[in-house]
Amino acid sequence: MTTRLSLHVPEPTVRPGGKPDFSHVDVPEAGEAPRPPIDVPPGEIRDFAYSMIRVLDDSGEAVGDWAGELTSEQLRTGLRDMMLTRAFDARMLMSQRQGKTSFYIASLGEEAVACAHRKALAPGDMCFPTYRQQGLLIAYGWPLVDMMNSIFSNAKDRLRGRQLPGLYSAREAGFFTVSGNLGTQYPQAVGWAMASAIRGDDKIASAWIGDGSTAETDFHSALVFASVYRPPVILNIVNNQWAISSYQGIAGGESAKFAARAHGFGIASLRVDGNDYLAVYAASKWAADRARADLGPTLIEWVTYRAGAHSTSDDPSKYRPKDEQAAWPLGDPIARLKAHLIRIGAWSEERMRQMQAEVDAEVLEAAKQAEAHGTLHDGPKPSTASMFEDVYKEMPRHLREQRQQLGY
Amino acid sequence: MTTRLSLHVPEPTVRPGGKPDFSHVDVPEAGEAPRPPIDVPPGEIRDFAYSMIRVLDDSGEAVGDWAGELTSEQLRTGLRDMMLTRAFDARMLMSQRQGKTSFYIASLGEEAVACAHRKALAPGDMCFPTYRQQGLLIAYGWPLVDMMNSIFSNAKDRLRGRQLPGLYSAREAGFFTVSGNLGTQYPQAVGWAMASAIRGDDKIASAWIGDGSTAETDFHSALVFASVYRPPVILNIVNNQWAISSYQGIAGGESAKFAARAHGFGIASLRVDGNDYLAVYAASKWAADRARADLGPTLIEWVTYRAGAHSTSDDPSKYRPKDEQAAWPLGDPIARLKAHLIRIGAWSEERMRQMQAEVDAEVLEAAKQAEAHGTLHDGPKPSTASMFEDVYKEMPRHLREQRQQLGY
Amino acid sequence: MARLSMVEAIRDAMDCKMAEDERVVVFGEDVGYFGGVFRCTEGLQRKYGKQRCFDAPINESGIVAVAIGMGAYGLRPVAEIQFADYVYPGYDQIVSEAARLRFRSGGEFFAPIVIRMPCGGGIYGGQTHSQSPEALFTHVSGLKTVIPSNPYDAKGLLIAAIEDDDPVIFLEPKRLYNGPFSGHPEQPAVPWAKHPLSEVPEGRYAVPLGKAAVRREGKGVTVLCYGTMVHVAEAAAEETGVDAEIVDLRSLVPLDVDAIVASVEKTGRCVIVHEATLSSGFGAELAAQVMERCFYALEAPVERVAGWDTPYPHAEEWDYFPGPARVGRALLKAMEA
Amino acid sequence: MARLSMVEAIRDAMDCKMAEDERVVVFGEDVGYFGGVFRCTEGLQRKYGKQRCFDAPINESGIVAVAIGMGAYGLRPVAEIQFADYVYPGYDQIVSEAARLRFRSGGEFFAPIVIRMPCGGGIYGGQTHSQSPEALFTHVSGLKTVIPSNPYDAKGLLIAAIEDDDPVIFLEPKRLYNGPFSGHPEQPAVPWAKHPLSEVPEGRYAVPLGKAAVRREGKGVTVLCYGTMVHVAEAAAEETGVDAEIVDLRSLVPLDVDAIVASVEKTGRCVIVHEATLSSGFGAELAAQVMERCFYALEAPVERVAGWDTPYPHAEEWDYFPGPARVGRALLKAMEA
Ligand SMILES: Cc1ncc(C[n+]2csc(CCOP(=O)(O)OP(=O)(O)O)c2C)c(N)n1
Ligand SMILES: Cc1ncc(C[n+]2csc(CCOP(=O)(O)OP(=O)(O)O)c2C)c(N)n1
Ligand SMILES: [Mg+2]
Ligand SMILES: [Mg+2]
Repeated sequence: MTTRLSLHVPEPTVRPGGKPDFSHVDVPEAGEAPRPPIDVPPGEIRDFAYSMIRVLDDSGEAVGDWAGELTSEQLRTGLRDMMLTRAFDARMLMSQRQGKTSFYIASLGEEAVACAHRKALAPGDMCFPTYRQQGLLIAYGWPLVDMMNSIFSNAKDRLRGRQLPGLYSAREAGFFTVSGNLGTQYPQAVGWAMASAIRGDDKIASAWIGDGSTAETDFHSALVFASVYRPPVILNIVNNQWAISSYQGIAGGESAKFAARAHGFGIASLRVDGNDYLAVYAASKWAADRARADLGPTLIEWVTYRAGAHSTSDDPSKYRPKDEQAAWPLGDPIARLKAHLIRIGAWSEERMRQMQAEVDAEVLEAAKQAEAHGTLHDGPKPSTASMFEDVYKEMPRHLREQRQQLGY
Repeated sequence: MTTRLSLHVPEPTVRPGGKPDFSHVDVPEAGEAPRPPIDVPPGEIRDFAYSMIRVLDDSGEAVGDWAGELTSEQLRTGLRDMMLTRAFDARMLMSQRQGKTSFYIASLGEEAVACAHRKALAPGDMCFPTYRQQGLLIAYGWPLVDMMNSIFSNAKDRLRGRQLPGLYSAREAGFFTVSGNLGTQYPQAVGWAMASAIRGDDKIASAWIGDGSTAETDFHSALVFASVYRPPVILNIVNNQWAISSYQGIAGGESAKFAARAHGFGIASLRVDGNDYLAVYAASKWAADRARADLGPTLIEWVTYRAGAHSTSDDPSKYRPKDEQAAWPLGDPIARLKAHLIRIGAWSEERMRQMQAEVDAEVLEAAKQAEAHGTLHDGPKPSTASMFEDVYKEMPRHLREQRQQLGY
Repeated sequence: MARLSMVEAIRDAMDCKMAEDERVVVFGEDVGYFGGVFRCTEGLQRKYGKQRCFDAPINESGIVAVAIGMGAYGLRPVAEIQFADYVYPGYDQIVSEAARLRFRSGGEFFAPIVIRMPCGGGIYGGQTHSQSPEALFTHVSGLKTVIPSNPYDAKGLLIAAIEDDDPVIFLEPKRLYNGPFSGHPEQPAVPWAKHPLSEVPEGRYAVPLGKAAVRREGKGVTVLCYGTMVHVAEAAAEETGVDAEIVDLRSLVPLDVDAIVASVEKTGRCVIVHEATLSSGFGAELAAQVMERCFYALEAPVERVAGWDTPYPHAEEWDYFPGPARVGRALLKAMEA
Repeated sequence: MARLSMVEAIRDAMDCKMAEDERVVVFGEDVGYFGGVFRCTEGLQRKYGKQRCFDAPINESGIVAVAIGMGAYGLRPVAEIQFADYVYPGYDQIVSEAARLRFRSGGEFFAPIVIRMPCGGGIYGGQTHSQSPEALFTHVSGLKTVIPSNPYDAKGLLIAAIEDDDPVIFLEPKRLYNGPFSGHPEQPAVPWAKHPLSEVPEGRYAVPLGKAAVRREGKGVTVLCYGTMVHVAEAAAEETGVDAEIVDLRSLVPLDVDAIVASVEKTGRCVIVHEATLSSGFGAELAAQVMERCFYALEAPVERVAGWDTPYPHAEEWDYFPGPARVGRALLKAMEA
């Protein structure tokens, strides 16, 4: 008897018009996961890839071995970083609609991942981010106006109008120039960490990739080299459930957990509630400590949800139910941290309103300053002649000739 | 306190001059591994990647759940296939030394993998082999003289002198044109299997890669697409311990088992004694049955040892002890199958000698025939003008012009 | 006859071939349920089912590789690379495999695949949504490279590409998806409906690979161009009043050498225009061939107008883009020489 | 002065830079313990330790990627791709990343890396050990592309490449590793020791990128060539008696336009020779530039002699290889025109 073969094409549980359904997402109790010593052999924590590290429980309490890492002062800073990131995104989305820039990518709903991770890194460490980790810069304290200058491609844009909005570069802030090509920087981060190891330094690298982009071949390169040379690198996977219109099943997430990709390489791996600021910080710190102690790479799958559109070019209502975010079982990172702070008596609705006003004002002020230097179609611009610069360290003859042809 | 980081560079246990040492290779008892039903969920057999399926024990007995698949007639055929492959290789190595061809790659010590695997496939199935799976063609019964014509790039070479020796193509025999580029065909096999599934056919694909080449990015592509679409494909990894001069640790084998690479993709995975003809057949059959029953892909790591040089351009005494093969704990596939056949009373030293003479004669006869059609530098050759053919289905104008310039 | 945009014409070509040939399958990132970020595959999954039109993982190398495997099996895969700028991870599979399968197997295996990809700038896409990598394919023996400039050709060429037994790189100038574009961003966008070449017959027809089309006859100077630049060249000729003959190559490999020679021998002058970076661009090959084949007919040096040898910048888009002003200057220069 | 083969000269360059600059690291497939399949890195691991010279996994894309990361960190990685034919999996990292890092970061990050790779045919390597992919790099803004033809240049150019702050593609004609080769396979192999350019000074010296060298002065016709073809052109000039001026370009990007123009203006004729496939090869760019810059000095069409537009075949190696006979015919043709 022969079976007729057929192609299996994964499909999300619901499509537009359907009722949001996340019943397939296992959400373990907060506090359940033990905290292994940083020198645990990777083979002994394989089950971590099939579970989830969570600190904040439903009532807003911080529980378990991974709790207790941060003071309430630090948590309030974290809350502010996330709120500032969200306010920044909102303003930039508006600017894009107003034609001040061509394009924008927000991080709505995922703010905890980048904001809390940044706090676990040290000066001199280098992140290799995707376009959705603006939270790294904001939590670092990088000037919003510098980010906006680049979004507006204006006269003060350090990248001289060359890059799409959101593809920042800020070496000083440990933020590597973001590529528009998915995945390419993941193995570069491994190379950077290898260099630190070769030089006997103490710097670590933090690599970033989305769930969809784990399918890219560069993901494999990163794991191979990390497995062989054991350099000090954190391999972050932000599993926000969606690529553009395709859900994580199209990247292989239907058949296995992304965190388990590390096992075939003997790389330590964690799977973490990415909407839990405390869990993100604690897991990041654990991985950073391992790296710095020369114990090698750690892969972390951050489980979160892309609450907004993929970008300003996208309309998610075309491929998923509009109200899916409300059903997302891990909630919203800002709401959860706020609830925790209130529960431990370190916060109030009133202070929340004040802080909201504060971050909105800060963003508004930065936008004003940036707009004064121009926006994509209005006001001062980077010099056209600068287009020929930085292609090489020194401009070769053929580019000098071309610049002249253009009239400069 | 900060640790000074350092780059970990894996190193084999011994180098030339040292005493061969395989104490790090765990060899479980034959017969230990249970045989799961073909519809077992991949997640339930993860421990198979950390163990090894073995059928033949040290005394030559076939034991355990994976035994009993083949008649003694079939086993004798298997023995002959392997002996023929070895004799073929020996002759071609000699031909290369005699300048009859430019290059050759033998499969000494790994004959069981290809020869036994082939027997588990059906007509119409397609292998995507590397340059070291000549055993697939020989066990299929493909004419040796056709293979030699191609090795000698002579007038009867169906590939018209275009390919390096050993890069055969034999569609009829389910043998895909071998690429000189490592890894490229692994995801192509997945595509071929997807096509079979799309058409509702019952054909399966068998993909091949070496331990060293699992590092290539194409390996990842194959696993991603196999994980997502679950097509009928067997993903073979031939772990013969060495790439060229670099051992499997440089591909990540020091940190994990190659078989475990499948786990991050939810793909069923086995690790098998590749020098055990019975184990290779049984595991191949199991994977082929799964594929044909539309249960999806299986990855298999075949543990074996490259007993000879990488190719005729290589001198292994430069990077590993000369006598390493003798210490290899899984022995030699021909010797082991012979011992088994003798133990079950189906073979004798005498018949062995006869068969050796037979296969040597068969190879010699084929070589004579092939050489009559020319060798690389002597005798008839493919027509020079044919160089411009098959670049496209129909020769475009610019190639016609170029052919004319060359005088044809 | 229906008036179609380029997106609609491209979709129509796939629809038409999927309807008449069961072997045709369509896949790529976001092409299944969603219908593609530029909507070129919209409705195909609904119509032909998930087994024949589906989403692919974000892995361009894998997309090409599985297309090759499918093609070798006997299917006719049409794979989409979301932007030409993202084809490089798949470059090895294209160059080392798709292009060589037939040659190295003596014809036993081949890859009758089409790799579609939007190319070119003009949409503020920055350096990773604006590239024109055609020269990286025209250098590779075994590939065909095609680039339409209008809906009629887009449908006919895509059908020819799908029916072709060789691997075809099918470049779609994204700035032309929804209307012709003369290179004047300050002017209001024009829809295809107003352009004669948006008249697209229903059902199957093919525009053969390897045949150029003269878009404007002229005696003064030959303009060799393709894709968006056809419209830019038309504008430049209009605006300068130069009596230019505009040859839309449509297919770069195979190349319509006869059409090129005929025109250059008539005009004695030649300007080559492409959006891709100048150095080692396809314009170099065209210039070399014009020189080799028409040397004694040439009255002036062949001029190349192309993108600068820099990555495609975001804000300076219109300084990079070889628009009608630059093309016009080259026409005048060629006429003066 | 020492007489070195090209392999030795290349090794010497790395040795020299590793000794004087701690940031220089060398890695690639089989380059560590073993010293490289062509022996170019032999002894370097023993001398500088495993942290500075090591084996890499078989993953060309990863090799380039980690080199970029190391370069951005501040090291000077010299990565080997075992054969140029295997660079394509790393092509995306080279084109989309190494070449653009400086531009897109406004100079904050850059990739001072050298990617070495043996190229070219002549060793019966078949289609996957014989390719010359230089044109695929010269089209990419932000890369430098270099190809030496002798031991002296090989060492000096490699040192210059390692010291350069831009990514450099360093192509090594493998047929020249152990001796010059005039394209006559039937003649006995000649070792480098007999060639004047095998005299290699000890210690550091640089041959600047972007400077051509005239290998043979002549008044009849200019030959533009590089790598193995320099020796083939010399043989062709000798054998035909044509008074050819042979210009060894050495570096394709940046290109020594002045040297080219000076020679062509003197001779009025030009033949371009490369081993890579003709169509869209680097010869096309050279032909276009000669036309653009020297049109009025040209007395004959520029001729291109190159590999055919087919994959590099195994047995028909010498029919594919553009040897002295073909180059000689082109020289005579150029002189007759
Ligand atoms: C190499 C490459 N292929 C395709 C794209 C187009 N693209 C941009 S974002 C995206 C989805 C990425 O999804 P994921 O990795 O999950 O990241 P997320 O957007 O969810 O943060 C795609 C396909 C690209 N930028 N680069
Ligand atoms: C893409 C590519 N990179 C490098 C090579 C050169 N090369 C040929 S065989 C080989 C080693 C392969 O080792 P492995 O995969 O273990 O296979 P084995 O030879 O042991 O069967 C290398 C590096 C190649 N052929 N293709
Ligand atoms: Mg995502
Ligand atoms: Mg091996």
